[in-house]
Amino acid sequence: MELETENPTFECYLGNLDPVWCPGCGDFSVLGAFIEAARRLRLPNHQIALVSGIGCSSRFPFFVKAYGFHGVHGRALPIAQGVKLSNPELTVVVAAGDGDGLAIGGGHLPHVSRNNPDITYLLFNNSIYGLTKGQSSPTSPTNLATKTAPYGLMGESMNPAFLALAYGATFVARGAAIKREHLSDLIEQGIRHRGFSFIEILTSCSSFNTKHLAITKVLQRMAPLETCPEDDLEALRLASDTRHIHLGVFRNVKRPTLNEQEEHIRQVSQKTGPVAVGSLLQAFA
Amino acid sequence: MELETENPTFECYLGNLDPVWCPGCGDFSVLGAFIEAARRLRLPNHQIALVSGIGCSSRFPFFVKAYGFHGVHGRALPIAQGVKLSNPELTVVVAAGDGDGLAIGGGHLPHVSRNNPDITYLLFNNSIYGLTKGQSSPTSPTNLATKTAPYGLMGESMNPAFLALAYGATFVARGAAIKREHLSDLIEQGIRHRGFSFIEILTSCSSFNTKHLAITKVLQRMAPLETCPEDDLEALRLASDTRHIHLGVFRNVKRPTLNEQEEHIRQVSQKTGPVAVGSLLQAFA
Amino acid sequence: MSAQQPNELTLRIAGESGEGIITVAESLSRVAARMGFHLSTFRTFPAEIKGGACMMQLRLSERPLFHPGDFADALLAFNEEAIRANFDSLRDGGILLYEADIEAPLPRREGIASFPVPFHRIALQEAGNLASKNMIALGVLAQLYGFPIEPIVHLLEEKFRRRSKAVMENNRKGLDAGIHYAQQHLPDHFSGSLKMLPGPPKLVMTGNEAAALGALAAGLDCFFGYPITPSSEIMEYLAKNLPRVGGKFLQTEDEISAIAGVCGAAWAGRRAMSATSGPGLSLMSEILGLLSMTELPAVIVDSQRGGPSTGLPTKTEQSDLLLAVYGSHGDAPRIVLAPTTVRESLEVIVLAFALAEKYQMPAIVLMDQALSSRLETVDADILSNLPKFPPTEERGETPSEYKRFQLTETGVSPRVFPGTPGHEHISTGLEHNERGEPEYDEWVHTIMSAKRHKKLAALARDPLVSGLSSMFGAEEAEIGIVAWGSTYGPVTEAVELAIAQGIPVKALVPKLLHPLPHGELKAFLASTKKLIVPEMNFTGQLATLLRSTYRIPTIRLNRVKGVPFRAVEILEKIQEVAESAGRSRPEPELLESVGANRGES
Amino acid sequence: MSAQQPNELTLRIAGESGEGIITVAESLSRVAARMGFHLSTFRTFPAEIKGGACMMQLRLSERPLFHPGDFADALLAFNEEAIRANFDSLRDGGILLYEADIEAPLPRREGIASFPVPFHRIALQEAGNLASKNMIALGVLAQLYGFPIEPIVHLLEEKFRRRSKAVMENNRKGLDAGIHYAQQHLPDHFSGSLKMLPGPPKLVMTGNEAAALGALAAGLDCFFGYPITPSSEIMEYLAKNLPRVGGKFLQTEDEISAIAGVCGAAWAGRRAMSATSGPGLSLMSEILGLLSMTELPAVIVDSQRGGPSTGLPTKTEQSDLLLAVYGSHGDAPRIVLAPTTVRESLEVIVLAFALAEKYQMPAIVLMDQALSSRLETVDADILSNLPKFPPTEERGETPSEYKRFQLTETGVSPRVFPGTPGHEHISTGLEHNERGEPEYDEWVHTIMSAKRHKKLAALARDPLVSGLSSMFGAEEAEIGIVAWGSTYGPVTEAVELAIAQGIPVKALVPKLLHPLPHGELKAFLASTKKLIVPEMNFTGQLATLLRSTYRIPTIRLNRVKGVPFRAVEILEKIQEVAESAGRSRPEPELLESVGANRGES
Ligand SMILES: Cc1ncc(C[n+]2csc(CCOP(=O)(O)OP(=O)(O)O)c2C)c(N)n1
Ligand SMILES: Cc1ncc(C[n+]2csc(CCOP(=O)(O)OP(=O)(O)O)c2C)c(N)n1
Ligand code: SF4
Ligand code: SF4
Ligand SMILES: [Mg+2]
Ligand SMILES: [Mg+2]
Repeated sequence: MELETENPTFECYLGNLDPVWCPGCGDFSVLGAFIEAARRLRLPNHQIALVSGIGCSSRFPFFVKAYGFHGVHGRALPIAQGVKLSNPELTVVVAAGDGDGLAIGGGHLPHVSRNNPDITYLLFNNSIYGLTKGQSSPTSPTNLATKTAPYGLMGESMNPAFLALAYGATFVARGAAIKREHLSDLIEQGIRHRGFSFIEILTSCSSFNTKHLAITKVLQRMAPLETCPEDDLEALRLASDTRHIHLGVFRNVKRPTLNEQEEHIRQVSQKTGPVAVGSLLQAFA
Repeated sequence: MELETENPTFECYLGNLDPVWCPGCGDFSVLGAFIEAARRLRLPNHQIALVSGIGCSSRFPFFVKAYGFHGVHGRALPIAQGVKLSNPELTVVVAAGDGDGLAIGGGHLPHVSRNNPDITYLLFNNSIYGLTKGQSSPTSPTNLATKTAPYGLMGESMNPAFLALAYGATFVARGAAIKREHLSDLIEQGIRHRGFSFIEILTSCSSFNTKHLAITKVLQRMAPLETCPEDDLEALRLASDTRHIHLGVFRNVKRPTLNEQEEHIRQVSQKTGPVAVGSLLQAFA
Repeated sequence: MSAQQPNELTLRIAGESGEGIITVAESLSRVAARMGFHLSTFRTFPAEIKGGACMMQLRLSERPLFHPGDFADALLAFNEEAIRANFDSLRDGGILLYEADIEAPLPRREGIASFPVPFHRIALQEAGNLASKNMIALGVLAQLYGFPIEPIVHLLEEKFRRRSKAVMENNRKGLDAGIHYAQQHLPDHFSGSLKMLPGPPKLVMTGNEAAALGALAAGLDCFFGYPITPSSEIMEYLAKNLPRVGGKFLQTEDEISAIAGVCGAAWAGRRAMSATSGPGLSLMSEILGLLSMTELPAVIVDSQRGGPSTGLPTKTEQSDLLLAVYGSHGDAPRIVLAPTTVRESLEVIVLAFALAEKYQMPAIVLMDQALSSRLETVDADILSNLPKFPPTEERGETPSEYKRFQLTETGVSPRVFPGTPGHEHISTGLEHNERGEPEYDEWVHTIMSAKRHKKLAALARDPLVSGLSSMFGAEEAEIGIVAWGSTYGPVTEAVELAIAQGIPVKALVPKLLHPLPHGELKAFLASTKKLIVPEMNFTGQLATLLRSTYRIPTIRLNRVKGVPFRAVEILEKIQEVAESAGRSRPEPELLESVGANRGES
Repeated sequence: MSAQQPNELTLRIAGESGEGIITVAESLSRVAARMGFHLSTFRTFPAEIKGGACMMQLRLSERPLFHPGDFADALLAFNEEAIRANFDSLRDGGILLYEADIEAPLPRREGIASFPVPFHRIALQEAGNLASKNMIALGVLAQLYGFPIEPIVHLLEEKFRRRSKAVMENNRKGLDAGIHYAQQHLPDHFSGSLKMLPGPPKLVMTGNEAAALGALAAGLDCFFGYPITPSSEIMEYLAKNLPRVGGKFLQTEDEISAIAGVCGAAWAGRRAMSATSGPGLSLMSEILGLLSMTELPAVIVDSQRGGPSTGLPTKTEQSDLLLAVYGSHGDAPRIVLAPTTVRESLEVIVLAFALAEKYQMPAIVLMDQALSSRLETVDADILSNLPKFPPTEERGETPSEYKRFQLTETGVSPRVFPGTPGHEHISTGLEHNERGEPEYDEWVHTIMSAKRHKKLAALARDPLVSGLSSMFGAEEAEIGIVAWGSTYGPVTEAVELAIAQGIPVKALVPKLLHPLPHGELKAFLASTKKLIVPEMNFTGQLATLLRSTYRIPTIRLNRVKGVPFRAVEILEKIQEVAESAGRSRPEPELLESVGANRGES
């Protein structure tokens, strides 16, 4: 990666548009943490590709000086996969909400995890549909009353980090908007990781989910992981702990990335060197 | 459930159409196992609702005397959820292939698992796309050469029972077409279970995936579970064991079903008795 | 810019989102409805997540209204930006009430009387907090136009029932302060302009609420949905009220799962629906085709918003018509309906359920953001006289001979639900014979294609849909307008204005858009020389359907501004066409029609 | 049922799936191509998973062929069912070769010579196994019609290269036995009917192979796809060959992910495509709209099959046209193209890439099952003379002033790819200003809608698409045919037959279906009095587009049999129209056009 300035400042990464989030929205802090990580990594702006879906959190790319693609609801991940597969030079980062990433887009996560493209996925978990003003999301806690569950939510809520572990993502972490320094560090690690990095970010919706993430209650339950568990089952156990909300890295392993796999296939297919399209015609003679 | 005959025979459950599967296809045996279970449960034909997607395995409903719905690729589960939610009287059973259920339909499984409708889900895992003649499926083993992976498959293959456990399905089991008696027993348990029952069925495609499930090799690795593990992590460990292919029940727990949840909501909403539509108009005066 | 009508009033209130503007306008609306007035409103939704400009216009009249009005009699503005953005909407002779704190020079126009009102100061000094600014505004407007105070207080009490007593006390203080200020500083010659009307009080609701109520009135059993602006309120209303009347509600993980659930419930024999907007309808394309093929009823509401893609999620548009009609692979018949008013949103949903069930195919109901979110009065007896349902299930006498897809004269086959002893059968998205068994023989496909489409022809002749189109204007006119959906409102007013100016014009607004109501349209088109088709889309989607069906030249009037037509925009087009006819310009010919095609507007 | 043409031959081989019929027909096809013949084939795919009836027809000629022929000169049938199902396809004077074991009474017709051949017995006795039955058939046919044996042997050796030696030896035995049998027991007066042609040998490929090659020739960087009949072979060919030429291939979890991948790669500045069939195209609806809105190129091949829903997955149809043109919410411009022949499948894909890239929008290429799976000869120089690409990326001089969605005369804006220093910007599915920033102002939406559609108008004038339509027949004719896609083949022959019968008729087959090529179509339609539109769909989808665009009456000819038109079916319609014209019946009028609308066929 080629650097534009020796020591980029925070401002170097600020986009032209001002964030439109509500006052008190946790997403501001995530933006800050990301920029901090980018700064520390000295990412050249033009090599950052930010891809998102639809939701408050998906506005993220608008506020960063980078190439940004704000697509449709739930498809950020497969779009980003297309970006990375086709241009390995780019540092691809995805921003998605809990609804975007786990409800409508939930079918893509297991497959992208398997494919292991070198993408960093920021899942903004505010446990609510923010942009559409307060309907239940897959991570809304049981009993929460929402616009679409006026009598309180039934059923189990989803655990993003746990799922990512089950899907075999090669880097899985959980951070919180309210712990910006720590989050920034996780994002930095995620971007450095070669492969698919899944980072669940506990954030808050100050307009439509004020009860849930009442900061003091959650803060009490937050427990930083000392080290990354070696064992997959231990990681699953920690991620699904209901007493503590563990923050930190749950898994960090190596596996060929999508682009490495693709490179391998190419080499196998070109045993005797690359082929010209014209020469393929022989097979039809 | 009302019985049509005291002791229904195998033939009582045979549909008008003859199975169109290839000779040697494992799906025949699954059909047999299902009918055996239905027979033992004395399910009245007219109360069986079989729902499927598209694939060889999804032809299943055609061959049973029952109400059958053969929908579109990947959507059997949410369709079946609609059936069961709207008519709790029916015994709803879903047949889906590994592609149908885990690739295109993979986004529905976590949510239906959460919702816990009283449905029995038969996932026919032949590790290939049968109907479309031999492309890779999400469960195709690494290195398998397929029509869409002529140089051998890269990446990790999916483990259906493991995923269902991670999704919190209340009944999770794995059986094999080649162990028909055992499979039949699992299906019976699955139907008896009140809640979402996920049964992964190892089956074979005799036309397009002959190498993978080479019966002897697989048979050797099959290991029946003595008892259902009590602990979720233990269940996950056993389901993901790579040395043995454990067959049996991995989880069997109780949680309110979708219809029970819905009934609860209704009661809460009708604290002062059911409401007539006309009386809702008052709110607009 | 017409003068104020007798016993009619149009108010526009504008400010920043969060200043309580909607409360002011809604309170006045409800009180007016209780006074027996008809009314129609329009509001903008800020594009941003929070904050941003906010405006609501409220028009009331002693006659039915389906349009919030082009121009306001009064504008109340809380800030400078609100004045600038809305000043032009004041009619000649209108009045401007504005925050006295504003220092910038204001726009001026002859005939507009401007009155500064110190909302801010009064709020702080007399009500003790800034939040009651809107209550002061409410008091000012109530006093100015002679709204009765008691019902307003009553209404506020209902609204703030669950809040602390202090809140209501503050509200009361603000309201009184506003009344007092108006009594002392504002002219009183408007206060008699609204006379209490005889007749019973009316109900006030939005199009979304009406649609949800319609579904309940139709006997909805199951709702499956995924939130999306601007249809979410339908879902939210049903989340709350469907269980109360004994139905079932499920929020699914996406729109595909929602329509899949509808499909499953329909197959199980229950009335089911979903509500969405354009992006959701696109995602539903595949299963809509499955519903056509398996001949299952389903009702899908699409509240349209600006497109394509995510487009303008909080703005209105009518650009999903061709998707609704053609949006599945294969020849997949469906019904498409579009209500024109809030009342009709209720009625048309009921009709959609009846038709879907009778003809065993999906029915798409096209609303739009403006209709979905506007308040309108409806009569209190709205639930009487709704379309009646035919019996849904038909069990053959001899179960063994039962054929789910039996060929019949109308194409409609006897439907039996799972759970019925002896009628076990299969439904499949594959082509199939009468028994439902897959069969790909060339004649089976030909005959079954004909069967499925025959139902559309039978539907077109059904008394349930006859006389459904609105027709109005000068019968003998040579200039005709065909419009759809919420564009009905401005068209009614434009036609009235044109006729008042001596330009004969007539209009037809079909509610059934697929199949088109040939009887009504053919008669109308046969007597029309110039056909104007105003639509809130870019390519002229209804015009496209009309041309492909009747091969008539269309004069398109397309607007994609995200807001409803003004009546004058349509009037201007009528005038233009009338003039060109006078000058006997050549008729729009082949070429024009080509030019008018997609992409060359 | 015309007589055999000189130096032309149509063979039909039928039996059970698994009997090796395709090998026979394909071998003869390849040998014929090496002899310099043109050829076209047609095969059926059994509907069932395994087993079922199987048939392949092979027609060769010294002139270019785009239709496998209505009638066969010879039918070789392995079982009774195969005779019954295919006997009618024999032309007068044709011959039937059938398995001698068949005991049931055979259909007879005057002028058909029937020869029993003991395939079964010979296979067991002389080749030693039943599997070589097809080799015997190959030998019989080769001998009967004078195909050179050496190239056949050569071909078989290539084909079975990877199998054991014994296999090839058995094949050889079977082949020889067949030749021998024919020499001894069958007439020899056909053996001279095929003369080796001068000219270079030709290539033989299917439409799917041609499409895949076209994509490679266009410089495809990335393919994303999900298998579906009948397009899977495109994907499978690319899985194998795209990495060999340096491109990237990804099988995704569904079609939505596939088009999402295409979208991502396109945004990253790479050439990307997917291939699917109707159900997949329906699922892609939403992201197609995103591509329109973010102005990204993409090529999507839809190999159509019988619909709606899962329909008839192995049969052909042309019923996704309106979905392709209109299938997204909002006004979402796209390009729709349809090749008519195998050669064109290659060329049109290249053109699709060029147009998509030049006009920055998605291009959908409509093929159909029959075209996708039929073998046809193409010239060996097929890769020369393909459409040229414009430069794709345009970097502004001053990065800071760069506007991704700049308003220009053609609507096309300068495109810069991520990774370019200084040009950072955002693309969004929301409405946006020239810089790409979301903006919902009413004028922005109006102007940007116009911008996006302007590109279609510019495209319609582009030399890349001028003269692209095929036009043939009698120029002065008053009866015209407009057709699309693979229906081109039978139309060419029907026109020839009609003219030979003295009925003047002409035809136009556009390859560009959206926007329609107005120049060519207007000229054609202006000189046409009766317009026949033959389509393999039920509702007349091209006819609908033609009526909505040109307001002309259309005489629809719709077939949904799952198999291509026979030329005679079209000929009959021409005759009927010619006769009715003679009797000067009134022109199809408004009413007819209404009746001809969806659902009243
Ligand atoms: C296909 C489709 N369905 C629904 C929507 C409406 N929609 C936009 S954002 C959103 C959910 C927002 O919640 P989340 O993803 O959690 O993001 P947040 O706003 O909370 O950051 C929904 C339902 C849409 N834009 N597209
Ligand atoms: C939307 C859509 N995409 C693709 C297909 C094509 N298709 C039919 S079945 C199938 C996969 C079959 O594999 P699997 O689900 O494993 O079932 P099996 O045949 O192996 O039992 C595919 C890709 C389709 N019918 N619809
Ligand atoms: S609605 Fe909630 S999530 Fe969205 S910007 Fe406001 S506070 Fe943040
Ligand atoms: S293709 Fe494979 S899965 Fe399908 S029926 Fe044949 S053997 Fe079974
Ligand atoms: Mg959220
Ligand atoms: Mg499979």
